[in-house]
Amino acid sequence: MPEIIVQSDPFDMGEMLNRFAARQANAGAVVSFSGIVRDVATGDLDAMEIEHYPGMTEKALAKIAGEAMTRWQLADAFILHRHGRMGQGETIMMVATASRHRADAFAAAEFLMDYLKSRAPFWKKEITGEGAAWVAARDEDEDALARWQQQ
Amino acid sequence: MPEIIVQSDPFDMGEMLNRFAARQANAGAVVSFSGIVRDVATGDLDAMEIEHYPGMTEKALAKIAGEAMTRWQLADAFILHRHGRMGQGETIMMVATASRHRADAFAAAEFLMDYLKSRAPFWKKEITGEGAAWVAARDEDEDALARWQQQ
Amino acid sequence: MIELRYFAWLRERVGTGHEQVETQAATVAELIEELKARDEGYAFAFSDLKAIRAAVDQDLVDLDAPIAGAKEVAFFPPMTGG
Amino acid sequence: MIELRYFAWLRERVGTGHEQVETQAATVAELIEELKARDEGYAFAFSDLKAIRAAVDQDLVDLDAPIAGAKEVAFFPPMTGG
Repeated sequence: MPEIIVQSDPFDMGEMLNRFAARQANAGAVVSFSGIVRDVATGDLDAMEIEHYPGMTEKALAKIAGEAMTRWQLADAFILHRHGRMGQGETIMMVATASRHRADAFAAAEFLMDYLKSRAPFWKKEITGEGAAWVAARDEDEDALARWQQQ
Repeated sequence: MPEIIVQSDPFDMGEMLNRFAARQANAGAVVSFSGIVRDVATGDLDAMEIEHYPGMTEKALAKIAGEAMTRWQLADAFILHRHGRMGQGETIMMVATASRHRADAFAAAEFLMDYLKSRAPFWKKEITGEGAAWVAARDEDEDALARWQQQ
Repeated sequence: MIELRYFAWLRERVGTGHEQVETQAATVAELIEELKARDEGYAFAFSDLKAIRAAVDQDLVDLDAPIAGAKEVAFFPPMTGG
Repeated sequence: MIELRYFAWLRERVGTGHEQVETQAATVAELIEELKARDEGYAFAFSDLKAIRAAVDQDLVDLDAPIAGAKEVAFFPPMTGG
């Protein structure tokens, strides 16, 4: 069963990777993705705030992870996503996949990210010197999703 | 400049991931791949031994990492590969990539792995209850490489 | 009675995160029309339907989805996770 | 004099990891022919050329690559890193 964690507290990506890898008895390939708060183009990001939909969030992430487990030969999958306020350089979220086959581990991790980006109920707001602004969804994130639907 | 490490000592993949991520000032996407010694089909793996070509190894890894840096918009790349004897569950190697764009981080990490598998001078030997046997190169690893050459 | 929930800028424009409503609407789209008819705030919040996503009982749905028997309908802008 | 290096099962079959040779060979493939002519051990080690990879001065090359001026030529089976 994939592990899903939704929390506001900071977390240590290295510790999470080690924890995930340690429980893979026989999957030689482990892939991780971590998303980190980066500055805005104007260079004055104070913080990022992430709103989510408690209840639906966990449900949506479990569904996405379950779908990855059936599409690829995965031994395990892991999703951790934060909500609330976080500063530059803090880790926003992380996914990890484990498989006997590196191609499956890579594809599944990328699939999880593409779905997370535009199908899990999170909304990012950037707080800068200018004020607060909701991050707009990007067409290229929808395009990234489309390729998984064609298969 | 990508960091390349070739060593026989064990390493902590989580610590390496944290160290790599910490030096990314402005790349929001970090991807890692870790390879772990897994059991053989017959279930009696005692150890894996990796021979390499000192001198050429570092050179080949630096070349592969440099190529990834020019092909994709990468902020940084990291390769660590062990040689010598290691037991089941030990981490053999790791690559990490950082980018502003998750698609670039994923593609570059997969490219590094595909090149590492069949173009870096490492040779694996499995030590089992039956004796020692060199791991055969797999056609699918050559196929995985071919897709990068078409681009 | 159906529980309505609003998130992100839709919540800010509507002015509340949740409310309970009685509705005759058969679909999400009909419910949106009822809400828009209420006042200018709702009309503005829902003015661009391409920017509206909806969930019925915490499952993402198209706007033409039925809401019969639903306990909770949520409205929000396109998601920006990850 | 060129330094020859052997790795993995090629090293085991040849019976040494490195040696120095004088050669008239112009290419890697010609050098292999010279080595095969030495004795049965070398002939066996290099019997399947599809399974032989070579590096000249630590750069991977095709078997028809020239070796003029090379300090070091290495032979090994297909690599299995990662």
